[in-house]
Amino acid sequence: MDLLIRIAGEAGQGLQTTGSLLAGALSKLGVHVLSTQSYMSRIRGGLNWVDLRLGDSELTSGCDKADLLVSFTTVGRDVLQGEMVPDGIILLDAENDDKSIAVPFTKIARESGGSTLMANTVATGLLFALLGYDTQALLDYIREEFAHKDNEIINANLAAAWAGINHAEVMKKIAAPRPTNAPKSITSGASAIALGAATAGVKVVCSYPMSPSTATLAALAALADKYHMVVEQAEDEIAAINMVCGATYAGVPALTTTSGGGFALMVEGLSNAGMLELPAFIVLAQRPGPATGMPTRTAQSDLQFALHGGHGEFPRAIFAPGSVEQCFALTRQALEVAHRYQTPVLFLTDQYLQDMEQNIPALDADAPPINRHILADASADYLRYAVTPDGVSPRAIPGGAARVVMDSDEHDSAGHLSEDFAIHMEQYDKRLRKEVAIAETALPPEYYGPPDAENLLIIWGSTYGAALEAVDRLNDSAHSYGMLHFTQLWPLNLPAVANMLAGFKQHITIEGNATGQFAALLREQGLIEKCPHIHRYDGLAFTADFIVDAILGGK
Amino acid sequence: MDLLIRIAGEAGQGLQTTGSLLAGALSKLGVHVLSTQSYMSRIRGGLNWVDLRLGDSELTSGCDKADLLVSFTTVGRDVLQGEMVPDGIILLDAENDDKSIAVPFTKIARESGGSTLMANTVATGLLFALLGYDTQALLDYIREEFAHKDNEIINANLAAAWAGINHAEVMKKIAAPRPTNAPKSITSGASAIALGAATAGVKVVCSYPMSPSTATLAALAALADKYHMVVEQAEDEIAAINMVCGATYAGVPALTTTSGGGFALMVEGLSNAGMLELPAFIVLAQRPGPATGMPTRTAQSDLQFALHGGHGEFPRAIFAPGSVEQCFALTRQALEVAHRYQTPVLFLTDQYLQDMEQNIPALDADAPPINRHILADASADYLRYAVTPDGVSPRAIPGGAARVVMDSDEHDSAGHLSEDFAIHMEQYDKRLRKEVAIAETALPPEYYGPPDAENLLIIWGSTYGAALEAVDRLNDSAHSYGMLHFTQLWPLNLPAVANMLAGFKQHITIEGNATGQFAALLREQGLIEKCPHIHRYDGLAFTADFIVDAILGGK
Amino acid sequence: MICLTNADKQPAWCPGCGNYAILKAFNAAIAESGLAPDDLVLVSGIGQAAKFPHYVTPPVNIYNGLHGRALPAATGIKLANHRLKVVVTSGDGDMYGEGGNHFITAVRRNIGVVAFVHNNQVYALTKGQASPTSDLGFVTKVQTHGSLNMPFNPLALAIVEEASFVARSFSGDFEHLKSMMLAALHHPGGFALLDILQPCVSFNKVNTYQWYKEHVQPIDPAHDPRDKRAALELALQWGEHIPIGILYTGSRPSLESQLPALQGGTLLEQLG
Amino acid sequence: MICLTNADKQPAWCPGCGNYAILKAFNAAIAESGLAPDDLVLVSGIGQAAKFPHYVTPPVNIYNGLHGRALPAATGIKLANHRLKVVVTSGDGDMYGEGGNHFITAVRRNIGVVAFVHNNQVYALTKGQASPTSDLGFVTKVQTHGSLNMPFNPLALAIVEEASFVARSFSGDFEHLKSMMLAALHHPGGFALLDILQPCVSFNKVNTYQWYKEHVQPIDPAHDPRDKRAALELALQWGEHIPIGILYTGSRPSLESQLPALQGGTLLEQLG
Ligand SMILES: Cc1ncc(C[n+]2csc(CCOP(=O)(O)OP(=O)(O)O)c2C)c(N)n1
Ligand SMILES: Cc1ncc(C[n+]2csc(CCOP(=O)(O)OP(=O)(O)O)c2C)c(N)n1
Ligand code: SF4
Ligand code: SF4
Ligand SMILES: [Mg+2]
Ligand SMILES: [Mg+2]
Repeated sequence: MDLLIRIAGEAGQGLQTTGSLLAGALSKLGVHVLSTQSYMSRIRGGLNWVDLRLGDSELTSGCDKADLLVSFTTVGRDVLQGEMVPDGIILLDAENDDKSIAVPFTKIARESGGSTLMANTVATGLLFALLGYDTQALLDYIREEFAHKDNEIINANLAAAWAGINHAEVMKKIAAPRPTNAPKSITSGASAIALGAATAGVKVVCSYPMSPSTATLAALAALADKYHMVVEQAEDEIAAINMVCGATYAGVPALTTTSGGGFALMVEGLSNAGMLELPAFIVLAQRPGPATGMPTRTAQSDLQFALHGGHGEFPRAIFAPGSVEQCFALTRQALEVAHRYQTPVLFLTDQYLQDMEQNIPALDADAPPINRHILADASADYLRYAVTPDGVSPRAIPGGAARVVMDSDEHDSAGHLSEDFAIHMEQYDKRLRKEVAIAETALPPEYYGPPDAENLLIIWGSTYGAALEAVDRLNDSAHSYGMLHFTQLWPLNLPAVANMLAGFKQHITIEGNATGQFAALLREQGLIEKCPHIHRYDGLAFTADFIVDAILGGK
Repeated sequence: MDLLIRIAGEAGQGLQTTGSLLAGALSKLGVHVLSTQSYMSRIRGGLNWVDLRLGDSELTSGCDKADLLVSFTTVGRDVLQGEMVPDGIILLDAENDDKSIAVPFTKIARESGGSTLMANTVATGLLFALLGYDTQALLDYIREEFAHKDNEIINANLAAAWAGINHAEVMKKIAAPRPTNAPKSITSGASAIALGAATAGVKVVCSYPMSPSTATLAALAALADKYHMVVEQAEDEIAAINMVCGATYAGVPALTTTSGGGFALMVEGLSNAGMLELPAFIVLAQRPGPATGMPTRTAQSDLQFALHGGHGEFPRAIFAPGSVEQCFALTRQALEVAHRYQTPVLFLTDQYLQDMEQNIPALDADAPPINRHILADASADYLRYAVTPDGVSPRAIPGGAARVVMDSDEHDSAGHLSEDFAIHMEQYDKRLRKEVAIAETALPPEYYGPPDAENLLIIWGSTYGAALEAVDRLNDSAHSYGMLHFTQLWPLNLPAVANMLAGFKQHITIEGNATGQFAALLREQGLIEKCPHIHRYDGLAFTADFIVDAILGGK
Repeated sequence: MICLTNADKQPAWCPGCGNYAILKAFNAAIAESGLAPDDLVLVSGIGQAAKFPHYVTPPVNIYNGLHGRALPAATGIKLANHRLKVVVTSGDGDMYGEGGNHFITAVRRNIGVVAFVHNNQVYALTKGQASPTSDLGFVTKVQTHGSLNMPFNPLALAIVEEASFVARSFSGDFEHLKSMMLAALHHPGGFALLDILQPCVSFNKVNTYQWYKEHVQPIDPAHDPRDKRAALELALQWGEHIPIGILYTGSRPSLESQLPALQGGTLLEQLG
Repeated sequence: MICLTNADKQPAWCPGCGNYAILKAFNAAIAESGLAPDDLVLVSGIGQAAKFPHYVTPPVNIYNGLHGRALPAATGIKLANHRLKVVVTSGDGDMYGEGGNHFITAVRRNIGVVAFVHNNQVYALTKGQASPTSDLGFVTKVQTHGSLNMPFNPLALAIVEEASFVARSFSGDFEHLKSMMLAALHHPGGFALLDILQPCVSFNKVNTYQWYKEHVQPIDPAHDPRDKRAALELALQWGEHIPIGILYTGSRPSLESQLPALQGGTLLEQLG
């Protein structure tokens, strides 16, 4: 079974604390937990919510309707009460209320001797008890988490949790998933990317803050001391990408994090990395555009821009992870591709996946650095852009006998500016051959579903979890659905993909945008025809509910 | 008949003066003239050339092989002698030479009392005489052109021209196209765009210099006093596009000129114009990339970037003229579209077309300004983003009773920031509906060729002239070719285009890039299948020779 | 669909934020200024401060564009219709960080735009990273060891690059702020910069209301703002005393007064 | 296919261009400096000046990137391997125009990069438009009525924003230029700016070799470069006399000396 707890209130009310405490303590117990965030672009006030999904087996995504809503504000209750499962339970921070169950969290917090903000801790205690979990586990967890704080604070929190636990005694208990042997390590998409990059050997991070990419930037900053990284805030996104170009020229893996508007400022630099053949790495955390759009919401609407951003023609690779675990592994693989083929790589996430937290098996913090494919001992006659069959020239870095010469103008094989037409075409072809080479070793999409499914859902990136669940539910109700999930979006291994797309009665593309950007790519490549599609572009992430409803016509 | 004269030499040797004098004087006489420019990215030295094609009927493009090469340097002769028609004639500025006809232009200039630079004028005199044109016409033209200069300069030039004419007496004459009633007005693509914009009512021009777009910028600056335009050099391209956004917000048509790298810096602003619904107009003069690439050469390799540049999804229209005359008319049409649908418009030219000069019927310098579709007398309850069936909201501008409110965040119909999901989707859909509306009235592509042609050449933008000639030549040799030329590249009127593409045995796409960018768009839209293609991406423009050779396998 | 309209309360600022005081002073200054709201355009970028135009009463024309790009947009508006009063009101990150190049250029161009910079020495909307004006050592989740960059001195830059009006005020001093706003709004020609010290209660725990209050010091009335050296001297002060008031006024003609195309009226008028 | 190799003669500069003299001084300065060419990286943007690295002898490592972006690229290189000597050599348009925001920030960040700005007061490669340092009234095909923007003062900006080394020289004075280059190259810590007045014979007919020659004036040896006020005074001079020499040296530690991650060696070394 699974259960969705939605904790709602204003920005600044500490909803994330409630969410984190609960998620941490429950995962310690062995419950499967997956949390997602919905928040507004403001620091105080408004209406935010944290969704905590609990399960007795692995969870892959959030869901639309809550089983249990805990709202710290009346507005939250009013706005979200329409998004409950039938018979869902609503707890409102109030002394009495006729539309929902009143629980005076704030009052209890004050009475237990704490501040108003401790209402969060009260709620965790109450929920733990209400759901029938071992409350001792919560208290232990609080002690652990607050260990580095003053005794006073620890005790106040314990008191608040106790007060919540006590208050639950008189309330009707709620059935909840029982603990199993779920993994213990709570990790967000943003921090999994950061750890992937840090272990891979990224040592320079240059970014300009921008939601929702800042979560990865902050996670990298938190790892900087341990992994000896320089995390430098750039004066703007143009500086960020050009700093990354400089660092990679000097031989050090480097990346930048940004979102759509910042990426827009980077595309000249992207083209530069293509020309200089540098493994520049851009984490592009998507949010709805155009322009400033909705800074705190999610989208998959920058794919075509990622594919074609930057002037002129040059090779690039594009990846988009589908889960927290993929965030880690795919970051490392994508960095490897960037270095092996000496070309820029775009790594597409979105607000949904950046902020998603899940208990997963601990990521390998000591995973080995990637191969940077650097030629040691290059000599004085070294040619940076030697023409080779696969277009990849041996890569030396400055500091030795070889002169490493790069020019954003068209250049000869030595790297010096050249205006000769034949040299231009030779280098042009050489660069484009690398994209062919990348395609040959491209990651194939992952198929999930019965081997003989009639209908194929085609998805990419963060829709993974919702689609997995949707496929199961669709097949439960006697339908025949499979799904094909792409994590490498470009270049594609055309024969392999064509093969996997073949043999279905129907293709259905599912994308978090309005125009069907990945579908357009597949059509352009001759891989699919015009086909039915499911688009979500309100700013929220796909859920299994959304997909199933769209397919079965429930919406 | 037609004749190609190629004038070659170093940058700084005044080749353009020779070209302009000849073109001007010949067009006065009634000869059809078309000139194109090939130059390196340097101010002095190197090897540049001007091609002057003369004809007794209308000309539409340059060509590869010269009939007559005049080179002011030995290097020029050496490099370009391979690009002659059989029996082509080469004149070298030298006292004697065994590989070509030596004509000591510089020495003659000095002896006639002028400076070395006057070698150009000597050459014009000599060529005029050699080709059997009425030399009095040249002398009259020189008098006219230099009228505003000192008498001394006029006389020196006349003397130099005379010296050239005299020198020709002993030389063998060359058959050349006879004067007809060719139009008299020599115009470049760049200046036709400028005049189109100035007459249309553009009053603010904000640009950062970048080859090859600077030609349009300078042409606009030259028209600024007459048309009361403010031409402001921006601190960078980001400023340029945002200044354009500001000016159009205030109700004044505005544009910016740039090339690939500068456009890359503008795409955030492009997305902003999409969100704010501003008729921002960008002249994107293409050159080969990536990065700095080949700044003085031509390309058609920024189409997919133009289509997808900018984050998020928003409507845009893309145009690309095919000839000098289209530069004028299409600029005006494209500005009209920008204002009618309140959305950014990209106008794609390239180095080839920017610099191409041709004698055409005089453009209408008094053509009326376009309709800016501005709502007069909007009242205090005005809603900038009122939701309408075609997505176009009545447009008021600040300065009256209405408050004109725009926000790059998602906004409600009044223009104020809104984080509501339903409002987001409503405005999102409204914006995208405009693209549907633009498609409905999109300019159809132009068909040229026999009605029953079997093979269709699909081309866009500046390939027009070369393709026209190629079609004629292909059909002369008993083949069956037609061509479809697109000047509106996006959005397309799908049924209309599908109709025009139907009924051919074969489609062949012809593009000045390596990856087939327009073909990809047509495939994505389900308009064509994978088909043969002709790509040129060495930095030079298509010619009829190139196309015919590619098709008939001559290359 | 979830409807957030009721949750989207205005202004979107934290209780206690210095922006409220700036808003109050601005509303008062506009009321006193005699400027017609019809002809007033507020231009901003993105940030907490940049939301300001939406809250001004009575309502004004608003161009709330991209992060960092308020000045070029304002310049375009002013060129198109120089009868409009164009006021930029945005944050320190917006104007001095992302928009740094435009800031230098607005000064050099001397475009007739008034700029009010809400300087809270932090990137607030993105949850508290160092801004160009953050103090050395300012610790954040990105600057985990404290900011290492020399704080940007916008006033000194504006003076050495010959701005025509350079002033500073503090959100905590209503009368001073209002008078500075009025002086900037009435400055006869060219670019006017008013840097406004603004406490951010959520992300700047160093330069608090109290801290500013203790450090700001009105400029000696004897100071002659036409004296560039003296103005520079004031601009270089940041520490025990932070001078507030008008530091410098130059005498360059505004850009719009020099453009030939504008001599026959605004471009908008010329379009008919 | 037409082969342009023989036509593509190096350097791509006009006869008489001031860049030749800068090249000569640079080659000499490097030879004298004792810097190992293996560890020298020249970084440039785009422009006539930006082609400079390709012509240096003996050859060096080169990163010739985008127009305006030399400083961030150089910063990235220095962060990755701070044992490299990273020298930016680019034009006034590149460094003060398109790259204006990076210029301010390089100063504030105090990254250990040496910047030689070939200041010809014009955009030469694009055929002669006004640059940020062009004189008022400078007429071009775009500035048909002459430039209206106050010329940018890079030295004054660098001083007020606390650069650690600020100097000016003139391409026409070999010994002075070489000595300034050496001083900048040997500056112990942080960002070093050397602005080099460079005649452009093709597009700047105002600030010619002769003009510069008549106006430049070596700074009085008695000037103490640690005296910020005096340095500023010099930086504000531009007219009858244009001071050349070292205007200012500050004492801030370089960025790289303060970064915890670099204490165990360069990042490159730490990668093994
Ligand atoms: C191109 C771009 N980069 C980054 C952002 C993210 N962003 C939004 S506001 C902001 C900083 C705002 O700081 P400031 O201007 O000081 O305003 P404050 O919030 O402090 O009032 C940033 C970095 C963005 N919107 N656009
Ligand atoms: C993004 C971008 N914008 C514009 C250009 C065109 N461009 C090339 S060089 C240059 C100006 C160069 O001026 P400066 O740096 O002073 O160098 P100079 O040629 O005078 O030595 C410009 C505008 C470009 N290459 N890239
Ligand atoms: S975060 Fe800071 S600047 Fe933003 S509203 Fe809150 S206090 Fe004001
Ligand atoms: S154009 Fe000017 S800067 Fe460029 S090479 Fe010629 S003289 Fe030198
Ligand atoms: Mg701020
Ligand atoms: Mg210059």
